[in-house]
Amino acid sequence: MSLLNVQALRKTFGANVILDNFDLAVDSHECVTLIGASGSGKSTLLRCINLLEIVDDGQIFLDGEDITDPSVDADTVRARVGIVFQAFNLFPHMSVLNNITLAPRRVHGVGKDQAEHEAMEMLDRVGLRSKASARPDSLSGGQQQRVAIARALVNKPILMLFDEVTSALDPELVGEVLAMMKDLKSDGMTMVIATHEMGFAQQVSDRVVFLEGGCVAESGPPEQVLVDPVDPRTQQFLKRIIDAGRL
Amino acid sequence: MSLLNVQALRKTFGANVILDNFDLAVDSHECVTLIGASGSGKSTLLRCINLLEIVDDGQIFLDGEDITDPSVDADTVRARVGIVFQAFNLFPHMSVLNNITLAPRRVHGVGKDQAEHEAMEMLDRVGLRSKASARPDSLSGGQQQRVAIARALVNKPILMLFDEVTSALDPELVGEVLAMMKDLKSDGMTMVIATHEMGFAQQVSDRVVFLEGGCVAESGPPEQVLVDPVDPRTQQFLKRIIDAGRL
Amino acid sequence: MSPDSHAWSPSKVALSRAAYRRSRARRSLVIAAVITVVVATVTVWGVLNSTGWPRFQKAFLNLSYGKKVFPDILNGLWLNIRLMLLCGVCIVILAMLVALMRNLRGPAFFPLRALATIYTDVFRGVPLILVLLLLGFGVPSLRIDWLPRDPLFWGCASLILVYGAYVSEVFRAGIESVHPSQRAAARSLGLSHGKMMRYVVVPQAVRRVMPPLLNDMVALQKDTGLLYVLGAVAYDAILRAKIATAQTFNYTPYVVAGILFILITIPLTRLTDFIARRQGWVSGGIV
Amino acid sequence: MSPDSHAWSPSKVALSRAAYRRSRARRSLVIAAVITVVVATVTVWGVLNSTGWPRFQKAFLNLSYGKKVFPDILNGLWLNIRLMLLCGVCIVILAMLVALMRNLRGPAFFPLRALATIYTDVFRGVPLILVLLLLGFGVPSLRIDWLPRDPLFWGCASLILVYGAYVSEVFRAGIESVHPSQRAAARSLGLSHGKMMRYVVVPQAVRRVMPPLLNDMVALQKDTGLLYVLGAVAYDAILRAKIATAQTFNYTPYVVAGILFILITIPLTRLTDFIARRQGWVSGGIV
Amino acid sequence: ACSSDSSSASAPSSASSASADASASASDAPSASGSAAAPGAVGAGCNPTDLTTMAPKSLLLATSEPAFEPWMVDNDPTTGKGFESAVAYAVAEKLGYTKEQIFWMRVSFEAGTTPGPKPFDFDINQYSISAQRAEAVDFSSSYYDITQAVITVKGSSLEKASDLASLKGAKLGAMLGTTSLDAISASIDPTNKPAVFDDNTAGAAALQNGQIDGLVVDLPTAFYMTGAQLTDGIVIGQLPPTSTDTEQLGLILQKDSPLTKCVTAAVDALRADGTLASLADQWLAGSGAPVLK
Ligand SMILES: Nc1ncnc2c1ncn2[C@@H]1O[C@H](COP(=O)(O)OP(=O)(O)OP(=O)(O)O)[C@@H](O)[C@H]1O
Ligand SMILES: Nc1ncnc2c1ncn2[C@@H]1O[C@H](COP(=O)(O)OP(=O)(O)OP(=O)(O)O)[C@@H](O)[C@H]1O
Ligand SMILES: [Mg+2]
Ligand SMILES: [Mg+2]
Repeated sequence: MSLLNVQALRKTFGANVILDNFDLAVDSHECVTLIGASGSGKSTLLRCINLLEIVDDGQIFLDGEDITDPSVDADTVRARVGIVFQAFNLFPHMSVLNNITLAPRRVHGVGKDQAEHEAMEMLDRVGLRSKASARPDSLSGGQQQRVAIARALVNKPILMLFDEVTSALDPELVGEVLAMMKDLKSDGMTMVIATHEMGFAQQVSDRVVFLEGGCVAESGPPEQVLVDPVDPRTQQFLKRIIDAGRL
Repeated sequence: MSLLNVQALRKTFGANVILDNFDLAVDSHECVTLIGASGSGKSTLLRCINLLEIVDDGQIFLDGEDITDPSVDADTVRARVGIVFQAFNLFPHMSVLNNITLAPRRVHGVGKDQAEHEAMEMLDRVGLRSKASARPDSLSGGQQQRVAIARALVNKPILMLFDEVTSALDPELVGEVLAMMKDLKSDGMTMVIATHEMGFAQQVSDRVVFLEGGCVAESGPPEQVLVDPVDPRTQQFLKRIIDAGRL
Repeated sequence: MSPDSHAWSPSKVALSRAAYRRSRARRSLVIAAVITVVVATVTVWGVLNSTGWPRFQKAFLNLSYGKKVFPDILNGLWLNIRLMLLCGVCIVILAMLVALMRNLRGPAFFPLRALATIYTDVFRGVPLILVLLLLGFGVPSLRIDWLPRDPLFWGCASLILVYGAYVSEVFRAGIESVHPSQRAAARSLGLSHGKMMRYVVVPQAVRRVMPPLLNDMVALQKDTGLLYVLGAVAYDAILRAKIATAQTFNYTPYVVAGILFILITIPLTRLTDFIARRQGWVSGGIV
Repeated sequence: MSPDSHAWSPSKVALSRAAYRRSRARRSLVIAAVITVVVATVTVWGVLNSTGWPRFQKAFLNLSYGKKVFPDILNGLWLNIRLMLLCGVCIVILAMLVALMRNLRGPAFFPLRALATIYTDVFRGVPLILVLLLLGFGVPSLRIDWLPRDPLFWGCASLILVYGAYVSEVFRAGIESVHPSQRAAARSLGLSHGKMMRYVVVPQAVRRVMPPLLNDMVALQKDTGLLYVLGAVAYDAILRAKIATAQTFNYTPYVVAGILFILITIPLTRLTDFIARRQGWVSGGIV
Repeated sequence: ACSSDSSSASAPSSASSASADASASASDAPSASGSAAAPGAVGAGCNPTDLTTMAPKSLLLATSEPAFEPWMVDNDPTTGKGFESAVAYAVAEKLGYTKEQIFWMRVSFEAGTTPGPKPFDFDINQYSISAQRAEAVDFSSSYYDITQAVITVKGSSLEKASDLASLKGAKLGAMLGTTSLDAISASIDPTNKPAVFDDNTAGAAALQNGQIDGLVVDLPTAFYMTGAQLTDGIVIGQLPPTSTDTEQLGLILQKDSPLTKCVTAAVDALRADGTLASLADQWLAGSGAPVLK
């Protein structure tokens, strides 16, 4: 059974239809990459899965449960789904360490010492142990995004959503994050990743989904979608990317 | 003579020495790319050149004039130097069009009609004519960054600074921006670009400068620095990037 | 994005979700209505049956007396409004100047910053009544010929100085809440400090502090009557209520004044809310 | 980054720049000092030589009388402070609850939002004096036995209700100024609406509205004296000054009270500034 | 700057009403009209031609807003009704002014007490004369000797009180700016600090609500309040004088005003010819309350 099952999803902003009759199934331990033009609705889809938007129609099943059912407890769902955003959403009034320990302590009830211990380990993984007590505003862009990733991972979610997490990272650290995500995958993590990094998509994902016109235009293994796409729109999109020197 | 000449620059934040005895000369019509690890001071250097930070020591000459001289009119300098930031710095209370026409109208005294005409042309170039009257917050990340670029370019500066302008752009649009910047170059624009996009650096720049430990570790044409670096630190940096699949 | 012409009819599940949400909203409305009715009934019953109710009603809610004093108090309210507008404009200008002075950077501007800080400290610290007395009675008592003596002038000056100090702190909070990257972006375009403030920082700052700003304007409107202390005899709504009450020992005129004040405050509140919202964040979803 | 041990000695050009900047700062200081001295001298000279000065001095700056009333007024100030703390705590709690109620989303919370909105509109709109009279005289006149009659109780209740409405608007402004992405980030971690508010939104909101919040607390401290209107035995600094002045027609007690108020406001201001700054933006350079 | 709009009671309108009402009041106040003497009757230079008033040949009088009975009737000083209104007209007429030359303005308590230039010729508003106050303003001689009294309502714990000792433990109140407050501490020295009110309206409300046990006011006001304002009001009795001097009410003039001498002379003349006594009899009800021991 799919861990995540999006069925006939529709999401509009006013008269603007962003997602329309959108279907997507993600199996346990699968890593799916969403690609598509800017404004094609990748971020919106991830926000819908994390219940940050109310969908207009359609259903989203997480582990068999219809999470679009309004009687479902959204907080329990969100605590099981981690998300890392495109823009940096660190809490500016807290130290890096407190940013990371907030959810373990306040949602999962982990003790202060253990939460900080786990947070420090996570900071080690993103190479920022020395910045534990720094304020987010004093970090460089790349540093901030790495903290945001650590904050999501420390929550031990069953499904991780990544919204262009590497776009602000300097290339030398992309490798580290990639390795971290590969680790996560081998630990059995299910992941949905919106990205513009085609190389990243190719290396980490089991499946690439191309969004266009509010629904899935093409879906398949990266070797096929990125190298030998069937849909003419995918072909055109990839051509522009290759022209830009990104693949 | 160099259009931009940075000599023995030193910049600290408290006890934190970011740039130390830093030298860089950029000729007219030259396009220089700054690369280096996160936190190596690329953004700080660009902010110093744009007089957004007071330098501790050393001098910066723009077109032969020492712009670090405190008696220089900083606004005149800034009006001649365009900068596009890493984080989106659009003015949220203004429409996209007003964001772009602000400087022409208020700094250069261009009339409303002409400023708007030029702004619309610039929006055409970044593919956002239809968003002219939109509020920045309602744009996707990529769209916002394209507006920020248009806003800087409409100012017709003699030197352009780009701080990771493509990091939030979706790959299919990187090509467009690249083309735009190549246009700019053939128009005679001098550019300093901080980027993590090595492909981009390779294609657009005349020279690549690798920052490390507060000064220039290696500098040369992209073919040399990116393909056959001399400095061991550059070699290590590039190795990690190649591992990350970004080159 | 799919074409708008694409016809969409909600699915069964969407309809049932919408129905569920509507029923939840209805339920909470019903619960609220029931609680309101019960609380209101008990309160009203308790009040109406209290020993003192007839006397209370006569003293505070005398309808015919209220009708009688209404035109007089409305007349007074017009004075409150005019004084508020007049002083309000001066206050906003003064306060903005002070807030901008406090926001200047660099050692060269230390004296201006210090001046602005001292002004705020002093005039926010002292009771309005002292400023009124010192300016309204003290200054004329110096008998310096070329200074005006009109108590209304000095009364307005006192209100402007005191409220200016409060409002300048409000503006300062707004200005400091604008992210520094906005300043960097503006300056990098070549805008001078002044133009940056005018076009980028202040518009965002003012919008953010609309509610506390309105707070001060509402408070000002009610304080304009204090000019009475100077013998300026500003017959504002509150003084008129006081006079009427002193004659009849009936507090209904105060209630009339209160209702009138609420009636002019509400549209002001809605208007500033509307302005603030129109220029505010685009809603970030449902959370 | 280079090692910190690396010795750096400023170059000639850096030294000359620093010298230039220092000289500019010094020049502006000197200019400011000269202007201040000139203006101060002219003003003081003008005042001291005005016909009315001796009488002004006697009436407003009577040193020996000031000394005499000082202990009494200081005593009264202590009451202002205690009342401010007592009411201040209640006001902040009430205002925060109201602001949080107004911030609830979704149709199910419509009744709570409406309740909070009505409360704010009414109690911000009406003059404090009316609330004082209605609660302090009106409610006891109902003679409902189990309700307290103590004018101090009803006076504090009035202050809390009225200031609560003002402060709730201040908090609301702060809450709405937090970017929605912060809310999204908090909720996405599984924090409930309440926890999001408590740990993420409110701390940022409060910090941003520190200055207007302090405004209201400073104003409150001066308004606590109004309780005497109800005949509450609240001999605060202003009332004591008023009584002393009424006895002698000498206004020095007001000046003494004013100075004392300034003296307690200034450290409060600096403290909140310090808190706000410590938690505020990391300075974005020099612009 | 702030435009002048209602900065002072508009003289023209009060003038018209003053003339209309004054002609009516002439018959109501025979003593006032009877005492009308020839211009300058109180001494050399004390006539409308020689006196330097706010406006030539007219007298601008001030009182509070609102003015309370029995001192002024219906908050209207221009009628000559009420003790202070009648006294003011009598003083003015003694100085040789006709009713048409008399104008009224309203000022706050504070405006009467500050050292600055005063916008009126004299202020009549139950100001008690004291040496300290006289450093800031000029007083005329006394137009009324006043005593303080304690009032209460039926049902209060003071209903049956008859001596100072029984007041000691009571919750008392008085109006701000009056000598009633001093009288409480001087004569009664109560265990509870007295409540202070802005005006006697508030004091009456508190008394009626049982929030205070007794209110200290001047005797004329005491009779007025118990008679007209309070339900079941009772005058308990007068307080003994606080010092050897009796408390006296005087008109307030600007410090070192050139008018003071003449106004005092006029008041003295009115006292001497019995006008003040007869006005007091007419407007201030019974003085027959027991003096509390
Ligand atoms: N809150 C909102 N209100 C109105 N329109 C919105 C809102 N959020 C997003 N949109 C619009 O929805 C569309 C899809 O946005 P979204 O952020 O999902 O795109 P994306 O695929 O993530 O793009 P990018 O690659 O640039 O991040 C865009 O046109 C955007 O303008
Ligand atoms: N205002 C500031 N106060 C204190 N430290 C700062 C400030 N701005 C930047 N820094 C520090 O200076 C260092 C250099 O930052 P900078 O942003 O220049 O790096 P960068 O090379 O642009 O990195 P990135 O590639 O992540 O953008 C970082 O360690 C950062 O934490
Ligand atoms: Mg996106
Ligand atoms: Mg950077």
